[in-house]
Amino acid sequence: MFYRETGQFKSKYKEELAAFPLAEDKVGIAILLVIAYVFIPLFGIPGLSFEFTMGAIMIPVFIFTITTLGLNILLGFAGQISLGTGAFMGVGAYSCYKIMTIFPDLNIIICVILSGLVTAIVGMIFGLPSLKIKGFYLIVATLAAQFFLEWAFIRVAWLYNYNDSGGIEGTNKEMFGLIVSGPQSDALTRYFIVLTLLVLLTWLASNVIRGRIGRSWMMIRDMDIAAELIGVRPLTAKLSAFAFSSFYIGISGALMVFFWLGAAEVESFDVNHSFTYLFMVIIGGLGSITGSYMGAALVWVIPVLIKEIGKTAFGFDAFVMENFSIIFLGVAIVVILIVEPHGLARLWQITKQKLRLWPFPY
Amino acid sequence: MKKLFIGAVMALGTAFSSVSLSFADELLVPNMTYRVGPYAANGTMMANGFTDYFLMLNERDGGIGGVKVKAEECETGYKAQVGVECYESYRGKNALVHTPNSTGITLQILQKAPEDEVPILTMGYGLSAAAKGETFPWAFNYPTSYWSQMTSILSYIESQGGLKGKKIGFLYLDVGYGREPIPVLEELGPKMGFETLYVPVAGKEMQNQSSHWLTIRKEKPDWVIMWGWGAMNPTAIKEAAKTRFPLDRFIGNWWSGAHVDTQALGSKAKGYLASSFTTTGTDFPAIQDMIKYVVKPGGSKTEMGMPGKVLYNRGMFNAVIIAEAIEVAQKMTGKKNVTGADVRLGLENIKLDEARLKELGLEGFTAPVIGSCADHENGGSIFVQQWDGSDWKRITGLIPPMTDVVQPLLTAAAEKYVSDKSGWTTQKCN
Amino acid sequence: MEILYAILIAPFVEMGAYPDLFIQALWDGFVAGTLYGLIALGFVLIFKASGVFNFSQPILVVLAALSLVSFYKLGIPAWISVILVLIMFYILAWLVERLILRQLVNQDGNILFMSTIGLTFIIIGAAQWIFGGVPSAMIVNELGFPNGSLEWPMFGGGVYFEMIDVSAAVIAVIMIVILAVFFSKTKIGRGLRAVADDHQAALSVGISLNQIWVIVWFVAGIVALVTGIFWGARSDVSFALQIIGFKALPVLIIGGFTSIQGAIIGGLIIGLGEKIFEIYWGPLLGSGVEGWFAYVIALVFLLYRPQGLFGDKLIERV
Amino acid sequence: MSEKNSVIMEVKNINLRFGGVIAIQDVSFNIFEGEIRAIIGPNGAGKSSMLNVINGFYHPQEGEVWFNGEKRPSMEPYQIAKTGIARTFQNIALFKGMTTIENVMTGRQLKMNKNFFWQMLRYGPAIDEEVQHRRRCEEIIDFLEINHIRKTPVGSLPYGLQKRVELARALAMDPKILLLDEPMAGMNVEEKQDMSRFIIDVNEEFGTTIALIEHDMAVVMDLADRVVVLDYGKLLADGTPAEVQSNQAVIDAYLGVPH
Repeated sequence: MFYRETGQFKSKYKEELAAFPLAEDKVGIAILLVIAYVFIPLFGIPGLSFEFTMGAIMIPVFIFTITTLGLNILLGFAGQISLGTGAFMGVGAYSCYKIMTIFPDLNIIICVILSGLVTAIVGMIFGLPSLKIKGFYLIVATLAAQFFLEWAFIRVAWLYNYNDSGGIEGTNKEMFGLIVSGPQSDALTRYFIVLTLLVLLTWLASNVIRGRIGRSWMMIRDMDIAAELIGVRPLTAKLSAFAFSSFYIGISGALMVFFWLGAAEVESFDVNHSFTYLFMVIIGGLGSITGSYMGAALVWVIPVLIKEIGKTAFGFDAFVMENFSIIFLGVAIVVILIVEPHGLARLWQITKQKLRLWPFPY
Repeated sequence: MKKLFIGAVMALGTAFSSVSLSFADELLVPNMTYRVGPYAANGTMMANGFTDYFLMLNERDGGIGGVKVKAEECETGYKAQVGVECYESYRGKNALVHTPNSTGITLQILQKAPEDEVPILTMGYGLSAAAKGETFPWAFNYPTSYWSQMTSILSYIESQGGLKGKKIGFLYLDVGYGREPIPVLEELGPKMGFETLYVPVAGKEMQNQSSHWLTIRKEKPDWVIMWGWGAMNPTAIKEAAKTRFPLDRFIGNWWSGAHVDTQALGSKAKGYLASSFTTTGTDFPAIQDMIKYVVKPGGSKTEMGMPGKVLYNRGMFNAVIIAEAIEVAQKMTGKKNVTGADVRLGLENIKLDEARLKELGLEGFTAPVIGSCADHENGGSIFVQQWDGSDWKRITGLIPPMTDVVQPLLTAAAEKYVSDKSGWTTQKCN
Repeated sequence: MEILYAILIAPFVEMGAYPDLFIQALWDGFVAGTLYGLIALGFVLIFKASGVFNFSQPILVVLAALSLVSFYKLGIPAWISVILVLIMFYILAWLVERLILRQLVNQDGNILFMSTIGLTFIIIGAAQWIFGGVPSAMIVNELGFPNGSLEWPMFGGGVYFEMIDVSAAVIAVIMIVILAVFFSKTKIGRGLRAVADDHQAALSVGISLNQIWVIVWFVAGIVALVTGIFWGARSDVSFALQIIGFKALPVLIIGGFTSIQGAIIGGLIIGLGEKIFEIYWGPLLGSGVEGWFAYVIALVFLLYRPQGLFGDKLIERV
Repeated sequence: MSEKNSVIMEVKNINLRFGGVIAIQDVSFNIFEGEIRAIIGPNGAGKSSMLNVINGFYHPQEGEVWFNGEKRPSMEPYQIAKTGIARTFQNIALFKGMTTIENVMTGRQLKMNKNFFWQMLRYGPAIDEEVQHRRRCEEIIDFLEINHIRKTPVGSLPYGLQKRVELARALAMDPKILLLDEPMAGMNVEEKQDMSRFIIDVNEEFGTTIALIEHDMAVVMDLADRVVVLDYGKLLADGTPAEVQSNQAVIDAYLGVPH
């Protein structure tokens, strides 16, 4: 009743090509932005402490949404499976650290973006095998990237400036007289920065996937031979997907260390994290931007809440809750794949379709 | 539909509000444990000893200074990132002191401690340089640091036929923890005239060490020192036996010499050495009390055989230091409900001397721990224990660290650590 | 120049100088390779018969070893424990087929693959919950495997053969022979092979697709149990074993996803290659190269033989 | 359908083998500009392989392909697509995850070139380009009467419509030669009539040269200007439908092959 296309005619193709052709969608996005920019900073999430909301929920969810967007570009839009996401986040984090120590006065946001570019290049290099191999073989190739990079993060001491600890850590960084990163930075400041980057990156991603380049990825994904015969150059299409995806993943890695954790060592980038990000994409929905948000939020928040509620409200052991949340993730994956392989995003779409008809089912 | 939605929101709201319920009159001591993951065997024992001690205090004495202690576990799986999440989840909850139980986690939260004003006690792990109290007001290394320990171990080897001209193999878990003592080896190698063979074991290869031991066989070191943890330890001992490396020339650090590492191997591990700073066995009144008040009645996850085991006792000792610091803090401030900042003072003024240890029911359990503002390490002595095929037996007296070697290294490392950190909080001690 | 010497000559000089060590390295590589091959075999069985890339095979190894030891600890005799584990795996195979595979029939291979990652998590969580995280020793003696080791003195040193490793190699060979015979000579085996190519053909042999899935998962479970016993004997039985399972992936690349012999030969190539490389060349790179070297071998293979040593060649058509 | 005798494409002495199997043996023929050329033959005669050679998916061991009066060097398929060869597939090869309009837009890929930067902003040249090509695609969609399914994911369309979307996608490439691999396979009579009508319309209105493979002889005889007959990879006959129909070799080859 309230959500429908009828009556909203487009007189120009340009209007139809806009990000949100439906007025209701525009309103919805505006409301979400207001919530994110105004309500959460002002009121937090009811019932949760502000520090917890920021540090354990909002900031990591936003960062992982960027990761998920990146992986979704590769897996959901270009159809190339990667289990190297964790390590590529590491590339972002370590290169950001190196850039920060080599140019201490450089603005940290620029550092983050540069580290995304470095990751894009590394991603392209490790994407090269995809030209020759596909499917399960590519999984193994990306695992090779994962394990090689993990090794490099340990063995190449230059990457962590020969620290005794072998890890990287952020220091206080200022921007416009405000400490934006490092131990003394305010959670709210970091929240706004991460949120703004997320909004920006979402907008860019949605632009690219609706245009020529995004279509070439989807062509490769849906039927690579036909794509090639129509004129898509596999080299360009696959490598640009690897690069663009790695750009996002690299940025999220840098953000994770310098706007959330504060420090990291190699295990923050290990293969288990790669699985977690894969889960975010699958549960959220392959090839869906909305899904990336849903997947990251769900996969991150549910275990945190399971642990927190289990501990404080029911007095369960941390041990039991940990195992319970591992099982929950596994079950969630299997159930989603069975019920709707396109994830929560498709379920949401179906709900929207129904909303168009609501309250009259015909 | 709408009703359902409102219902759901309300249910969630109730759940949330229960999360944030805070309890008055309680001393919150979080403990980052790992009962899952590849290091679970060790983590479980540590966690049990730690938790049981506080449960015992609650049962026997009604807590500390009349306030019950809430020793709350946060499961990390020995993952640094999860550890940070645990840390974040305690913000604003008036946690008194953090126990990361992992060097990796310590390194990541070290910078945050001054901002949150909650001290970190890394008992026998963590960043060695944290021993410098002036540079690291919020971090404590009691009773001694990795670097001190390494010098003690080298002293022991020196006493067993000398180091000059020898080749020392250093087999270590390739994470922050395992790499910690490398600077000491690099410093002392030329000075004492030994050569070091570094054999890193990646976390993934922990249970697949045959090539590491072939390398050791190829290079023929006279001694092998191990900085191992979790499943790495038993695998290493087994491989050592397999390659016919003499086990009485194979010495683990204090995290590589526990019952869980050797028990399954039994007589195969006979002769293997390890350092320690806590005594095994249950012949201490404090441990007897824990068995009586907590373990026997089934008040915790501890099984009857666990108390007295190396890591159980060590986990308990970690709790003893914290309990003592809280008590000191209560006395110094006159408050019952102390804060993290108070406990930091308590830690600096801790005085676990022979007399106090006896009072606590731990006579002869360990070397005394005397805190101070400048020295957050205490430079404690260790002893060496040996596996006799069925139990760990202490075979040496206390071996002090080479303070003259370690102190300058610590100072330099502390300076290096803060050199690139603007706005780092330090303190002046007099 | 020095670097070239260190890469090209020094390692071989060392091999010649200490031949006992070299032979020991070969033997260790051989045993490790056999076990990698066994894990890969579990993958191959399931892939061959159902086209599912079963990511949960490594955790099945852990589950098999853990439950065997746990049954024994409950006071059940060793061999009865083995039978109980087998029964448990049959039930598990049936559940997997009922609750997961049957629901996903006709889905894309990637989706089935991801569902097995989900299964992996379910098993990890459940097994940790039930068995706890404490590693235990494998009940080698109780199962009647020989103890101790053989010593073969030579060149002033010696080569040591652990009896349990010898048993592992022997059992692995027996398993491969049995499986090869099973696939080529028995009705069920032929049905299994047929089902990969053509579901109708499998039906004509008189077995339903669902039964076949249960059977291969069960057989893969048996392979997992054997792997678990021997790898558990080499180190301890704990969740860290799962990580070793990842080594099976490069083995698959080399041997091909569908070949039983390929799994074993690929395993040996990886096992021998990584041990020799780690011992003689690893120190040049700061050691610890074992973790990724297997993948490098695999990638080199991919560039020259994308279908593996024994895999079926693919002709693309439109 | 008048005779236009300028040769646009010629294949000379093509030999194609897969391992030991011979797929095409010494086949030569040409295609005139603006004609409808049919390739027929029994199953396994090498028809689809021939199309694959023409658009560069298979590289023949011997033989030459001449296009626009020039000998074509060895090229990758995407480069050949650029020279103006489009095709449809025997087993529909649409992009299943995309809608009809998106599928048709993929045909315009080659003609779009605005760089990553503009694509990211989706502003200025990038959006202008998008609008301009979108317009052309909408025209083709109108032309093929698939307006009603513009926004439907193609995976859920019935078979006949999918074939039509595939034709639309090929047309969107504005090809010089359109290769159709069994455009009417599996259709009922009515759908076949529709498709025939579209093929003729395309040929007449856009002047597109068409080479098609078809099994239904009646359709071929109606549509084609000239016919090539292949059998076991060899050229059996080449000529107008009438010539081919009366060729004894062709009659023999088809005898006993029921349709």
